[in-house]
Amino acid sequence: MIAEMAAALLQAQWLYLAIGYIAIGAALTRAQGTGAWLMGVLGWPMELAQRFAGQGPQPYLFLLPNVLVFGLFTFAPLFMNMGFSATEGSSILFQDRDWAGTDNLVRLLGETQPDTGAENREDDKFLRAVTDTAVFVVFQVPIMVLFALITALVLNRDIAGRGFWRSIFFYPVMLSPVVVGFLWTLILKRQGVLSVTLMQWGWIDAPIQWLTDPGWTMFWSVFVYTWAHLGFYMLILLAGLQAIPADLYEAAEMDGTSPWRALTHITIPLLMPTLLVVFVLSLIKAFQAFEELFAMQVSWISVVAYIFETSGLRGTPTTHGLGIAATASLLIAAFLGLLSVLQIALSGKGAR
Amino acid sequence: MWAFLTRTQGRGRLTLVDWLSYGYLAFGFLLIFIPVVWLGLNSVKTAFQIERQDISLIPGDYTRVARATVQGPDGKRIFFITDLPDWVLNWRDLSAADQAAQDVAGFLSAQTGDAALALRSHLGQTEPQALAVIAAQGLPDWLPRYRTMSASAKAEVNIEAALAGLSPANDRLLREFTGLYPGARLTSQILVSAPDPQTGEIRQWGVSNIDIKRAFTPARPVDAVNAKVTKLPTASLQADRNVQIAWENYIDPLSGSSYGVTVDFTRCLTNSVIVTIVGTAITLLINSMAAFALSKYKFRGQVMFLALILATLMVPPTITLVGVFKAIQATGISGSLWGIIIPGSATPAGVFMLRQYMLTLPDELIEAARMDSASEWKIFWKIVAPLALPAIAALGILSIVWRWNDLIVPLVAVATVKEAYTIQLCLLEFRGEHTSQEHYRLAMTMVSLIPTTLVFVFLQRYITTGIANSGMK
Amino acid sequence: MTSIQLKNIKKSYGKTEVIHGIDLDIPSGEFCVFVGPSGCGKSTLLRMIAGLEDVTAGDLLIDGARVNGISAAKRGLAMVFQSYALYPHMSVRKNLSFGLENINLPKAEIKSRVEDAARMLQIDGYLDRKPGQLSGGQRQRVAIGRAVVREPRAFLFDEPLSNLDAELRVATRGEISALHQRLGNTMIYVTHDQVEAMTMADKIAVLRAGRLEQFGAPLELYNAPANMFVAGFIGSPRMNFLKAGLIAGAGQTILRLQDGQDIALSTDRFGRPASRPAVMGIRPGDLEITDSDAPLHMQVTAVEQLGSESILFGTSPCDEELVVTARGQTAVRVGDRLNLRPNPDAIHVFDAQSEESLALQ
Amino acid sequence: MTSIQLKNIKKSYGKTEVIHGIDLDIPSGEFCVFVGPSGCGKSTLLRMIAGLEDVTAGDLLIDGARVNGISAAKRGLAMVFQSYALYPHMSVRKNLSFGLENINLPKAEIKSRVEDAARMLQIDGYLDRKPGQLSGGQRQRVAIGRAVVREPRAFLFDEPLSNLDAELRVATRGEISALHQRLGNTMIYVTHDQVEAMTMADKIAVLRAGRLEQFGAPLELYNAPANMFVAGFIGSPRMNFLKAGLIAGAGQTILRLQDGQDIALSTDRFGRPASRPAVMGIRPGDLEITDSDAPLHMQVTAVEQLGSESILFGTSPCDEELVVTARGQTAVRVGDRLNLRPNPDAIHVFDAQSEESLALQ
Amino acid sequence: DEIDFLCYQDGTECDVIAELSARFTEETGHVVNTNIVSYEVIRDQLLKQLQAGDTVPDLARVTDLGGMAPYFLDIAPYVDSAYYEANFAATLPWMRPAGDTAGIYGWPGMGATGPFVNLTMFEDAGVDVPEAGATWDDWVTALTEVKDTLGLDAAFALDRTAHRWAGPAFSFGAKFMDDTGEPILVDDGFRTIAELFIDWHKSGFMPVEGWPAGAGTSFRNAAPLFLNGQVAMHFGGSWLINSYDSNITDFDWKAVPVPCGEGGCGAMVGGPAVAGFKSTDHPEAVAKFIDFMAREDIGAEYHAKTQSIPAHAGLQQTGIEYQGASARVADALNVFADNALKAATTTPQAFAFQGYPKNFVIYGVVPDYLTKAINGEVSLDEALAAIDADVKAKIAE
Ligand SMILES: Nc1ncnc2c1ncn2[C@@H]1O[C@H](COP(=O)(O)OP(=O)(O)OP(=O)(O)O)[C@@H](O)[C@H]1O
Ligand SMILES: Nc1ncnc2c1ncn2[C@@H]1O[C@H](COP(=O)(O)OP(=O)(O)OP(=O)(O)O)[C@@H](O)[C@H]1O
Ligand SMILES: [Mg+2]
Ligand SMILES: [Mg+2]
Repeated sequence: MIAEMAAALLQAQWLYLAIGYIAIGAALTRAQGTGAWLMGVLGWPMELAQRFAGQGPQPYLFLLPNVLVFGLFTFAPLFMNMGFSATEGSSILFQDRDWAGTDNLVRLLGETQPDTGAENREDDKFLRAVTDTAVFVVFQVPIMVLFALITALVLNRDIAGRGFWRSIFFYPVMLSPVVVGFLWTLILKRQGVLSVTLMQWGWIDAPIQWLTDPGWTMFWSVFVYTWAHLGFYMLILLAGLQAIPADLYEAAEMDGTSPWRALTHITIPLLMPTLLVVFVLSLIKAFQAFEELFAMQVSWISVVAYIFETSGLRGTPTTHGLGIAATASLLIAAFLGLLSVLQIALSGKGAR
Repeated sequence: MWAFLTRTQGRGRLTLVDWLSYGYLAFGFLLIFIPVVWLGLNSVKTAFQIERQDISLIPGDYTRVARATVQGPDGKRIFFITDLPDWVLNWRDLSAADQAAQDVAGFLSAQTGDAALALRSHLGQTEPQALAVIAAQGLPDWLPRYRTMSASAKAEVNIEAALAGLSPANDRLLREFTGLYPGARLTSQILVSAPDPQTGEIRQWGVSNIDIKRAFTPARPVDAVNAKVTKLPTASLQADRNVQIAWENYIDPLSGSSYGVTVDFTRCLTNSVIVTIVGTAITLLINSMAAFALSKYKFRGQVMFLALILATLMVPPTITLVGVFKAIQATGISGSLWGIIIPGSATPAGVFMLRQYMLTLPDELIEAARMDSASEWKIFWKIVAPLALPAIAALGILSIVWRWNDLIVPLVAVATVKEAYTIQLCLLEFRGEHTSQEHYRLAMTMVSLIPTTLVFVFLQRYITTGIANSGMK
Repeated sequence: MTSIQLKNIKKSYGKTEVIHGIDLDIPSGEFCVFVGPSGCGKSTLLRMIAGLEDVTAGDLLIDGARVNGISAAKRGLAMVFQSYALYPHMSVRKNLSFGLENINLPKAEIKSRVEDAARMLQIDGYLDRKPGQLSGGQRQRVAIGRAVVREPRAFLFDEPLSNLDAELRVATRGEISALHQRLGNTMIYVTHDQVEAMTMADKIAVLRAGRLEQFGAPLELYNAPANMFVAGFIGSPRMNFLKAGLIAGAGQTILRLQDGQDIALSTDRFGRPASRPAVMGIRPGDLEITDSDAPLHMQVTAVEQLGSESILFGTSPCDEELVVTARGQTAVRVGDRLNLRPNPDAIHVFDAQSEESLALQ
Repeated sequence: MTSIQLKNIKKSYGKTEVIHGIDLDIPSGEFCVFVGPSGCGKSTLLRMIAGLEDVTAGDLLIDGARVNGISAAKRGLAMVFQSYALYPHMSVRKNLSFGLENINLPKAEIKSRVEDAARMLQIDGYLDRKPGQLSGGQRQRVAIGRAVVREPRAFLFDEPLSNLDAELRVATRGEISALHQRLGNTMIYVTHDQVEAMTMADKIAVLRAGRLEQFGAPLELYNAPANMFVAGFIGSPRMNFLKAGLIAGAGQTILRLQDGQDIALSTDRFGRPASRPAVMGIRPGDLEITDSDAPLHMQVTAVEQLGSESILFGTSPCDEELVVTARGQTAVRVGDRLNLRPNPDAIHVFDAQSEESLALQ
Repeated sequence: DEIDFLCYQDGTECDVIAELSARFTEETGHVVNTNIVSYEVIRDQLLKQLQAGDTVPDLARVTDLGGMAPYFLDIAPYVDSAYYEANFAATLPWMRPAGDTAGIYGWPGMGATGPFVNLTMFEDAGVDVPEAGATWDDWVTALTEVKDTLGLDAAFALDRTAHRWAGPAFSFGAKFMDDTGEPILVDDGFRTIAELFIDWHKSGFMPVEGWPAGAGTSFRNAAPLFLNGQVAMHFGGSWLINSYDSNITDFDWKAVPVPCGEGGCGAMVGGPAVAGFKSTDHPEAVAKFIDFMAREDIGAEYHAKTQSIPAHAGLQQTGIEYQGASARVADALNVFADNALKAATTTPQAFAFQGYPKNFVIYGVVPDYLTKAINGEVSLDEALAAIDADVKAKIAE
């Protein structure tokens, strides 16, 4: 097993490069100390650079590895999406794609097909995804923020075993979205425990398709998504609550403030900046909702799921799917970008 | 203990709000752990139970009884065979080795009548016996292929002629073998006892399935032949369960012997461990380097870099997956573990969280170190990194969780290279297009939860304080 | 007008007792300062009076009524916190009126009270600002204003000046004194700065480790400290302490210093105590530098010239530390040997064992 | 031994200039204190000398060599920070040796230097503790120790005492003075506390808003402040300022106060200046309370009894504020009217316009 | 040479190929490295890898024949084309890129869709299983009776994809393809089945877990419904036989001939093929291996061991001696082979449609809109119009 692990990593060229790098470093830096020896040696190009070029370029060097990875695996794909959006064809190779200009935008949003002039259906699908997602967001975000707040308030009380409860509520955050979807599918499928238990209790007569019944699917989407993410926002809110100085409450007590008034007039207003952060973050997250819902096979299609499917990431791609999906993804990215600009603006104002 | 539980702000006894709070917490606790516990319970149910969507809390199958259908010249007979040994009843669940280990011939020779026919077919003896007869009697060599010949080919041969002159037993055998008679069949049904609706006497019945959602369950009495189906009220059924914990759901995939799945689960675990450890190490290194630059220097383009990193938060990788795929291909790291490790190693949330934390470290420390002739790199790893340890630890935990749970990057990086599969990819393997190894999937999902749960149990202090205090905002 | 009485008040956190039974009687209208080193229990005591902390044992009486179980809001006291504890999201006006709204006072009444208080404290110019937009001194005044508008029976201050810089601290302490003169309410003021205590208090309660060491007017504590702790704590620079033997002689009592010098003690002040090991205390300002012979000698180790006065640090022949203050600017240099004559009326004598003062009260 | 020279040093952050051209010549071995109100640029100046901040314009010379572009590490200076900036994750020993390891000194040498410094500063008892386990004063000494072990050409201190409580501050400032005496290195010390400046400095540089107001020995600044700012800043309580007219008469120059009282000025100290609006400055300790008639009168508004001295606050007839200190304990009450006689040798006169001192230098 | 073979399996196909490839190595010296992956990988990843041109296997077992046709290696230069034309005439065109009529692009497999029934349910309900040649009407009647008698939730399940739907649709006369090879989707037959289909869901004849539960173009497998005894009939395909055989122990089942209608007894054909890729460095070895697998004797062994239907005309004719196969497996294989043969004669559009390179567009579009109609979100007319329009648009692209 050890040998296997080693072999997996030590593909020859990496190994030699790494050994060379460390050897040069060891020779150059004459690093001392045992435990941290490696760290001392790792940075030899930076120390060399500082010796010759001074302190000026150092921050750029510190940023370099991270930015390189970001550039290659986040920004380059984003630019490729722009490329896909502006070209057409089913290939993912740019040399096999033709220039399309705004055709993909028309294919996504237009009333008629640019190629045939026939009625375009894609716009309905996309709008449907957008409206469904909007409905999801409109319910999910306030509900989650509300419950995260309630949980945080409860956990901010002087309650026995606070640390324990705090981590309990955080636990779902540690589960993979696929597992979350799977867990809840086990419970929610038609033959699942929930239906059967409710039937045994006589609350329902026939098993309910919780995940596909149009009346329930949104409820459970919101529920499960909230279940999975609540802990994270609860933690942020808790930190916000703990940042409120305790003597404010003592002052309020001296002022004869009732607990309810203390909550509404002191806690909530002071928590506002944190609440705002939580609100916007969860808004952005909710718009990106995909994996849990996909794993549960809910019967509505979120925007990201729409893009995922249309781009041909699953199943066989349609001729223009890639371009259309890329266009949609750019629209969504732009929208989310706008949201976060809004957040920065708002929180800037909140911080005064 | 009570004093501990009822301890409050120090003033007064438990108030209504306290009771409500504890109630809320208890409810939340149940809500959070029911699915996980349910998964755990299900993961030790037998494949059959899972397939049957048996939602009982108890793992283990009902007591079963064999129901035989035998078709002959004189029509169809449906009857039950009781008291079969387990290995006969579960014959088709046995591995080839286990099947070979049984004294099938001996068992069959002790059987008589229709039961013998049904059991012969059930135990897979029809074909070898028929082939032996064909060889012994010198019958035509197309006979073994007869039942899959095209209709036109069948028309060209004369089966009746070929079978003429065989002993009744052999005739019967070959007719069954060539499909002239439908094969005798044996299925296992649930043995229940319930009052006969007509007579009220308690009888034993065989039923296909107990579905408490249905008011009635069609059943046949075990002691009758060709009896009509009776509709029994489901509530009146009494069935025994053999509690049986299906550890093989765990053992088979982990030992690489799971039926119908070609994934080496230990390999997946190993890969995931490598990816998680190496990936987390790289993430911590390069993210803290970037965070250091962004928090402790003033340089041209700083705001732009920060904005870029924040912008990456806006772009879920799911929607740029084709591009990510191309990038991984282009950098030549696809198909190896590096293809999983590298793309995920720069995390915007991580950089941001570490930066926020590092901002709280006093600049004076860095200036003191500069006065102390430390190089910038040394300042980074000897002063800033150790001091940012709480945040780095928090990010480390998150990174472990992210890495362990990541599906998207492995999917685009190594989908066609099975040796490099991580655990999440392997879990997908249990969900085939046409067949589903749900029982393995349940068990392996449970296994996949172990590391995150361990991290959770042992590091929860760091998680909750670390994340909350690292300015994840 | 409100009197506050503490009767054998005790406080424990879990098993550790931090206040060990304090009796204190604060008459109506008095400005009482709790002073003592950090951790001695000043805040705890104040918070018990405020009702923010339970009283473990003993009785707390306000105007003669036992208030142990009564909630903070109902005691009718107001408190100014060290950090001011202003509501950061409310305007100054709202900060002032919040407590009044809580008790459902009529709007007009609230308005007039807030404006009166603001005018009095000269914060009427920024009633609509948020606390974050105010300077430290202004915040301080808002915090006081919030206490004032409630027209409380008594004011409680917990180190209200410790977040201000030196200059502002001096100015604000004058303002608080003036406020007390104007309102005449009972006030309890916590500080660990003896200068604040001396300059502001009608009565000072010196606390040490949860016990009351002395309770009295400032000059009473300065001139007649009950023990070495109070003597050392009150007065700056600190009182000099020299080990000595108290020898009850025939006609007079003398104090024999370690280097053998004798100092006669007046019977007026000390009566006729028995012989014992003792400690002589003498404040730096009560030592006169003289050319003629004198009972005390000092080798100067450091000189601090403050312009208006000079502080001379040194050691006695027996290596005990001595500090002397001299008016104006001095020509004394490090290394000089000085003869010092103590002002006989300012000599304090303490029992070496119990550290209690031997002076007649 | 190291001299430090500043030649027309300027510093801008972006477009705002915060240091407007400072010339200063700190001779080798001197203890120089930068003093001034908050935000005046003391830290900025010190950090420029240290090399932690770029010099925008002007020349910075150490031992005559221009060091503007040289990195902090290479200037051979050591700095003690206000917050001490001890590496919290390293033991005291490691804190001391870190800088030495960085310049790859031999192990044995490091060990001996660290131990010498620790012994000298009496921190050898807790070399293996982390800074978090030390008290404020101990941390302070570790910070100094870290500077000492490097055997720097000069020491730079940025308000090293401001995080200590009053008592410890007094003690530590003595220790730093002693350290200077022992080592003899050049030291630059930043503070905004004039008492610290007065008691420690060989030379004080008074800064205001990025400009050097006066540079000289402490008593020089106390006795002959160059302008009203320095006069007001140095000395405690603050110098009293009274508006007056300077009238150059026939034989003598007189200062006519607002209420018409005249005070004659000695030609020795002021020469024969032209008539002009002026401000008279007199320190609180230079006013004598007298029963006989005197040029100054004061209505007492507050009395602070410190035991060893009393501070009387009041207003002149023209409503100017006056402070008087009196030795010992006073019987003066609020509301009393006092006659005050200024010590003629201690009168300062400033031009009302330029606020410059009119005294002959 | 060493060649990399990317394979997915429904049962033991890859294992058997790997086993056979050892013999191939003995014969030719070429080594075949078989890499078994899940179906999703073949479906979702392989095409992109082919496009990106990196880390592509030399050959693979694939299903999207039309989509990948441009990347297939023409092995005609290395093999005897006549043998292929003689034995694989019906399936070879599926693998040819547009316009090509002569190239040999791999070793085609054969599969067919068709129904399985739960015999035990029929027995318990006392209903006779309709004979071969029975119509959909007969079946609906019989199944409804079973359902009602036994109190089932639903009687009939069909995987959610137009590939399964096509067979019944053919039966009702839907043409799918016109004579010129262009799709004509919505015609009278199509409308008839669509109407019926909606009714079947409304009446509870078909389960809500099936089509109504799916979203968009996603596939939903109905096999679990059959496996756990929720429905009496599952319209699946020949690839399920093995899985059913090994997983179903608590009821009797069998494959039955496709129900018939006015359009014939329609089943959809298809099947994975083993094909090489142009990008290979060892075209000869790849061709040799494909040729090896296409051999009659090897094919017979392969099909015997994997218990699958041969596409090889000769083997279809002579039949295969399925060793160790249970009677119901052998029977089922026979039934499906028959279904395929019948399709070739009565509903030839099945073959045309399978060879149509953009059929995957239709596979997704049809369920998408039909589901909407079933769930009442749109009317049938709207759905049909939308299907027509959307397919036209997508195909025109
Ligand atoms: N909540 C608490 N739990 C346990 N011990 C406490 C608590 N609060 C205070 N103490 C202890 O009680 C003693 C008195 O604390 P208190 O805050 O009253 O001191 P203080 O005189 O106000 O000091 P300071 O001048 O530093 O404010 C201290 O020893 C402190 O450690
Ligand atoms: N990084 C900076 N950017 C812009 N302005 C600055 C910066 N650092 C200091 N300043 C400004 O320069 C001036 C001098 O600051 P400096 O810190 O030197 O004051 P200081 O005399 O040390 O004050 P303090 O006694 O409060 O420490 C101040 O007005 C400050 O606002
Ligand atoms: Mg306190
Ligand atoms: Mg400063």
